[in-house]
Amino acid sequence: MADRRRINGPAGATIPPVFDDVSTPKLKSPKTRSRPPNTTRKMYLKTGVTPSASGSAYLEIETSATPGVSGLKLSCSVHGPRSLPRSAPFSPHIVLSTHVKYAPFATKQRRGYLRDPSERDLGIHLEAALRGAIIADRWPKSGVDIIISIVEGDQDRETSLLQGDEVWDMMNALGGCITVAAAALADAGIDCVDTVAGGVAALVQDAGEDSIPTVVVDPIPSEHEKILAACCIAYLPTRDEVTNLWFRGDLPTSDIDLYTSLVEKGIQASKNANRVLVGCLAETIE
Amino acid sequence: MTTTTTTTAPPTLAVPGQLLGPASRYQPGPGTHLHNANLYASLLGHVHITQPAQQPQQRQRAPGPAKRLTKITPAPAPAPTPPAELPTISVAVAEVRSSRVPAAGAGAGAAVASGGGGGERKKREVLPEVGNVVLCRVVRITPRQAVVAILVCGDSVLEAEWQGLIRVQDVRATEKDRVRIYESFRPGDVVRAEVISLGDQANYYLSTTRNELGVVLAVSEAGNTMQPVSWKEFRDPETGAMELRKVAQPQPQ
Amino acid sequence: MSAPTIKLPAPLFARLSPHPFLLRNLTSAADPSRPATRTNGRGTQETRPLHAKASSLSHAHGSSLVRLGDTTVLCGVRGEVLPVERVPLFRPVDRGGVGLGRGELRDYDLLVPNIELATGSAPQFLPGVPPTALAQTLSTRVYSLLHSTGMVGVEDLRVWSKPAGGGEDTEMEGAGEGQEEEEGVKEEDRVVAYWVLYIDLLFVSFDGNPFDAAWAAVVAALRNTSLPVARWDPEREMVVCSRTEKRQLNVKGLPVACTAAVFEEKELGEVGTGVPEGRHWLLLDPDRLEETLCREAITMVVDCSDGETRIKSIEKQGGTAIGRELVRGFATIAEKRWKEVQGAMK
Amino acid sequence: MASSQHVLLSPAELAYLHASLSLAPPIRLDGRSPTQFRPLVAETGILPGTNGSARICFADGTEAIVGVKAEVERTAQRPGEDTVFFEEGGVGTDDADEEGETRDGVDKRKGDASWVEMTVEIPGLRDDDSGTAFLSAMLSEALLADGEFAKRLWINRRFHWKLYLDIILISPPLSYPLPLLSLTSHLALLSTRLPRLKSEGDEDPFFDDDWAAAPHLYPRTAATTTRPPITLLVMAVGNNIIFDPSKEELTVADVALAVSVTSATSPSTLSKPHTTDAEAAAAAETDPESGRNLRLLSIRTIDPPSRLTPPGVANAVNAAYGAAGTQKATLEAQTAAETEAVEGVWKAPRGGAKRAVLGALVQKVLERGGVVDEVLDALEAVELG
Amino acid sequence: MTATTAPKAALGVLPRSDGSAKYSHAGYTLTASVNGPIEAQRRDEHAYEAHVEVIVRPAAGVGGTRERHLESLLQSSLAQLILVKNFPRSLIQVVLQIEDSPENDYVNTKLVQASLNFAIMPALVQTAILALLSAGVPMRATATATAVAVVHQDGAKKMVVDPSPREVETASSVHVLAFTSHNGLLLAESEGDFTVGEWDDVYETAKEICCRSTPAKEGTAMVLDDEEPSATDMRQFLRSTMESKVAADLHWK
Repeated sequence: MADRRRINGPAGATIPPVFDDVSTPKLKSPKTRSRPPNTTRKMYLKTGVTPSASGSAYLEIETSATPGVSGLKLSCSVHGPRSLPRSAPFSPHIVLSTHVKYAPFATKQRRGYLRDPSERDLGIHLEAALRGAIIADRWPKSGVDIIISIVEGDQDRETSLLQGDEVWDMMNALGGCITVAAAALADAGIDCVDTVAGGVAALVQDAGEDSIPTVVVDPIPSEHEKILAACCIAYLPTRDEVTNLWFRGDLPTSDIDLYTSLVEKGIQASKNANRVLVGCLAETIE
Repeated sequence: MTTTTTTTAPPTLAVPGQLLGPASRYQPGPGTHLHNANLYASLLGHVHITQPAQQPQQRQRAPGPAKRLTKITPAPAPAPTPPAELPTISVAVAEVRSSRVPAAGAGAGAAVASGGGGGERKKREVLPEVGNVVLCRVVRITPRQAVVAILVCGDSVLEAEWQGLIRVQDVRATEKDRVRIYESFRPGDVVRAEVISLGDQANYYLSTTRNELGVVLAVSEAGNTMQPVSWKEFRDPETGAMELRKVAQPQPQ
Repeated sequence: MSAPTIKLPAPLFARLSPHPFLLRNLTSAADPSRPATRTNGRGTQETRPLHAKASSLSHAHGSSLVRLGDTTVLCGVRGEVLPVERVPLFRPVDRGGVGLGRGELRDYDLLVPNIELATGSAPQFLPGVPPTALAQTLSTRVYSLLHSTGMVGVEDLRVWSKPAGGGEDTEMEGAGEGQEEEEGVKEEDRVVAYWVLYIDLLFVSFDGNPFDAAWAAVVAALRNTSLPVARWDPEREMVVCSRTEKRQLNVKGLPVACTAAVFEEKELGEVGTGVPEGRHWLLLDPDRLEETLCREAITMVVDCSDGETRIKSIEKQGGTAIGRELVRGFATIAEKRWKEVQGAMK
Repeated sequence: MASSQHVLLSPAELAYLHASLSLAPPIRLDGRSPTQFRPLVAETGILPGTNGSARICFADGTEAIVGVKAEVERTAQRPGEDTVFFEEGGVGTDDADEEGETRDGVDKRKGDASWVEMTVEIPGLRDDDSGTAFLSAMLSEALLADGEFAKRLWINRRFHWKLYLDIILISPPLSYPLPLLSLTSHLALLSTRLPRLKSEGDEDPFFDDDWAAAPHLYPRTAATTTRPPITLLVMAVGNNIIFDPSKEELTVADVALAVSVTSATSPSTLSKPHTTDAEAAAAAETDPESGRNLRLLSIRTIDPPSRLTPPGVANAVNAAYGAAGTQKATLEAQTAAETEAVEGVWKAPRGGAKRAVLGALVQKVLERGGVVDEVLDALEAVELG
Repeated sequence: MTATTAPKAALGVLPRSDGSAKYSHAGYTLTASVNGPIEAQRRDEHAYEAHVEVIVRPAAGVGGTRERHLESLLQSSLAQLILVKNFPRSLIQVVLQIEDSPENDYVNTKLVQASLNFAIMPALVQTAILALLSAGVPMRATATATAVAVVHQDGAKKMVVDPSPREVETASSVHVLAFTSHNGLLLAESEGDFTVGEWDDVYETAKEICCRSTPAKEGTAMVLDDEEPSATDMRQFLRSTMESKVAADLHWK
């Protein structure tokens, strides 16, 4: 059923361009990581991009060396504290509502305008991460909306069609969402116990099937042979607390150390992001 | 009124989560929070330290209408807060420099003041609290109450509109039984009122009992801005027609 | 005029009674020598500078970022392939033969613009709700303007069964395919598919005058759009595109939208009589506050790219303050605006 | 979301509950031990029309049924392969997630996440409700975490099984339904059988209509220990780790985790295809340790509803006791909100979970011969109808 | 040629609505129903004026973005004519059902077609006004509208009033203008490619049709009639329809 509130394309479904690989003899660069295993990509963060909002921020993660691989571009706006809708029940706290949406042109596949489950899922992860950070009881019977538009997904134009790495992309996206939302919240002047930032780490297998897996931070799926597991962590540095942990993959439970090291790396990545975040906030108030 | 200490630890600028000092030295003010015996910033902004001398900050305000209390109660017990000698430390976004906010009379000046949308940092949103004096616009009236939209709280303009309620018994202090809402407010009036309770999930409860509270800006049927002539009447300067209102006593500038 | 009973600081005044506030600002310039200034410090005829830059979205075939004061729009153009067998009642066209031109574009819906406001771009546009009437109206206006101006030629969007001869030379094996295919089946050259351009506009920040910004973004994005060279692959029976070769979309003309709102002295101004009593001001490029205070607005789209000024569209609604003379005069204002925007587009 | 539906406990009750749970050892409302699960009734094969089904009923009255249905579906080939089909309209929707694996030659079986369609129904929640989305995301994530599951649905290069997994909570969600739903779908998958394939190669598949001959989706030979994943809900109060918390317990949790584990064949063999049970069995043999080889699939923080609980107010600053109105009191109220926790006055927790606590939680779940093994054993015991 | 056919209208065709009108001209047939002032939904109620809601229903299928656009155009114009201030917090609802529109052999039959269909605008305006009149909704003025297409034929450009879809296709520019009964330009929609001069001529032609003073006042109308026999006098038409309706209503006296 076509959405009659929007201008729909032709009746017959259209096909995203199919490239003939014949003409391009394996231009896909050999999968190698362009950075040392525990350095994150450069990150650019700026507040106040949406003057009409109570608070806002824009995050951009440098596009990787490999051609055609886009970096993450996020724009976040915060509206509130605002009065709750009449229907809403009394709340002694501020009511947090998060909303993450990919722009139609953000990923290889054109995204629809309606949120799909993965986007809803992102929203919930974000909510969990932020609710731990804000001091909700400062704002009785009020609400705040946090809206993130993923202008450009962290995706490889060449390969993402051929790999089931959307999940890993989601993790990277979530990491960015958390950081940018924290900046926007601070910009909006909503009390937080700390600046929360997101970090991603992954267990990757670079040299074939039976090679020894290694742990890297801020992974780009296209730069690794195979990602065995990854985790995204929202971390409060000054309190040394984790507000959201999302692990996914396939790990033997026999050696828990693998898992712990993964989490540690995740936290390390989050700390890196946090440095950028604090720096950005500092210059906002200058 | 605010002075940033040059003496010790606390930084002049603070980022949420930043350590401000031990709870033993300061009282936590707005924009700060307490975490195991230390004070941390909870907002992004400049650090202010208020000496206890001027503790009643800008909300200068006489004790509330004691007669509202339904039962005789003991004087509030001393709160388990550090003794009042301690200075209050607070974090707030740098405010719009008052020099750029002339009275609206100076039109061109005013233009500059509010110019450029997100040009200067807007003040942080505040919530109406019990005891605040707010400015609101009347949205609809019923025989029982007037529904208003709270637009200004204290001296800070609110981003959001908060719905308020002036019940018929809170319009004026005397002859409450004689009060008629439609003789006190009309939709569109701008009213100065005081918050008397957080109210229900939707509304703050407001009162205009005190003299300086009531309608401050009213537009006549003819659509002209009217001037107050008595405690209960406005006059249209052009048509000369009188209209009934609960008029706020013009305040000495 | 009667002063309010209380002296208010400007921001409070603005919040409490915006209309008198704006009025005061416009009238306060007592001496006629100084022009009236608005609440945003601009003159009535003064527009906000427009910044357009071809932004680099790697998943879109063309994109642009347009800033008009505090209004920011992001536009992404993406092409997808529509095989003709999926077109209901498709009417074949032969190369060189006169196609249906505009009709083709319109009937097959090859241009799909959509405007998304619900991105938290302003407090009143929160996500999770269907597009507002405003968003739908804007989309429609962009759509019909795209068609009426004929900026995009359908020939750019056709994909032929044989690699186009002469016009643009396709890649080696593309041509190769063509040859042996000719020896094989003797089939005449036909349109096998169309490119459909999805033009998605995302408002990052909203501070009034959405149409001018949106339209500028569309134009800028289209001008920086280049589609991959597509060819028909007979044995796979599908359209395949070259990874390497792209072809720039050639965009005709440079239509520029210019919007103004009419601010009337009387808030409840009587309308209907040819001339509204009380003064009124034409506020060029209105911002969010002004838009809420004005009922009447005019948008004129002009294109001066080939010497003389051609008007592409006029949309005037919601009042009678703008009469014939004002429309005439507005044309010259639009011209001026066109030059500014043209400069920004370079 | 589901975890944060409003809880009707007074601040005093919350404070009491939190206190008793943070004792060592913790005292739970229903007198369970920290690691003890609520008793449950389980049965399988309750829906004759399905390939597999199960029903579980918790003691507290929450009850769920799961039905698994499989259909043969034509595989939508991808460009770059020699022939190209496109599902009509499929473009842009499911195509978002593509081939599960890209291993050349070694394994010709390819799984696709879109081959499994999971729907979760919670009474009182709209199906596009964030809570439901979260639950189904969590369950399907556990199922597909290793690229392996989807491969079981591979028939040949042109066809695959499309598996519809319908998870329905038939009672109102009295407690956070995640564990229940997970266990139920585990059983349902265990009992799921697919008709035996009779055709060869890439021809259009036809199947043996003898149901008895139909092999299980998860081979049941004693040798293989591969099992569907289970997701456990575990929370921490202070330093106490509590399994399978009831709704009330959850509302005072400092942190709550949903941990998905499965018992699989060892990693080395995982990558390689084992089409027949025998191979799989062999694989299991190669497993160094005896018993199960547990694998961690996913962990998610559940936003604990405790953050949404109303705070208690100490008398000193209670407006009802005459503190209202006066400037002094409001100031105190403000600062008092910033006092350290007063005994017996509930305060919604701020911040996140200590790193150590998180670590301990996971450790506790994964420990060999721990809760997970118990649960799996219990589920083994359920005879498949 | 459709343009020459005189407009036909009937009032009060729908017994259940406060006011209604059926109007057919230039191949278009529309029915409008007006209800109001009635109670407004909480969300779209204005504190100080009536909310005018316009709904346009296409001949087949459900309305799309194009209908929204038409609605917003009509809404902003009608809100100017109706004395909205007289009915605060109420709703005036205008529903326009398109029953028949001239076939266009070119456009393939797709229901949700977003392109703005100009030719139908005048019919919409006329029908809405008639329905409002029959509903007795107080208005400042009535309005009349017409569509004009500028067609270039063998060098010479000529203006076509009430163009057929075919002509719209081929026209170099299409214009819709609406005038109030006080000769104010209420609505102006133009599309295509034209100059200020051309627009001026269009303005003249349109005004001629919409605002010709009724013969009752001056005799000039007759002369003009000769010049342009094809064009109908919209305002005159409006008046006569109303008169006949009133006469019919009072017939029993």
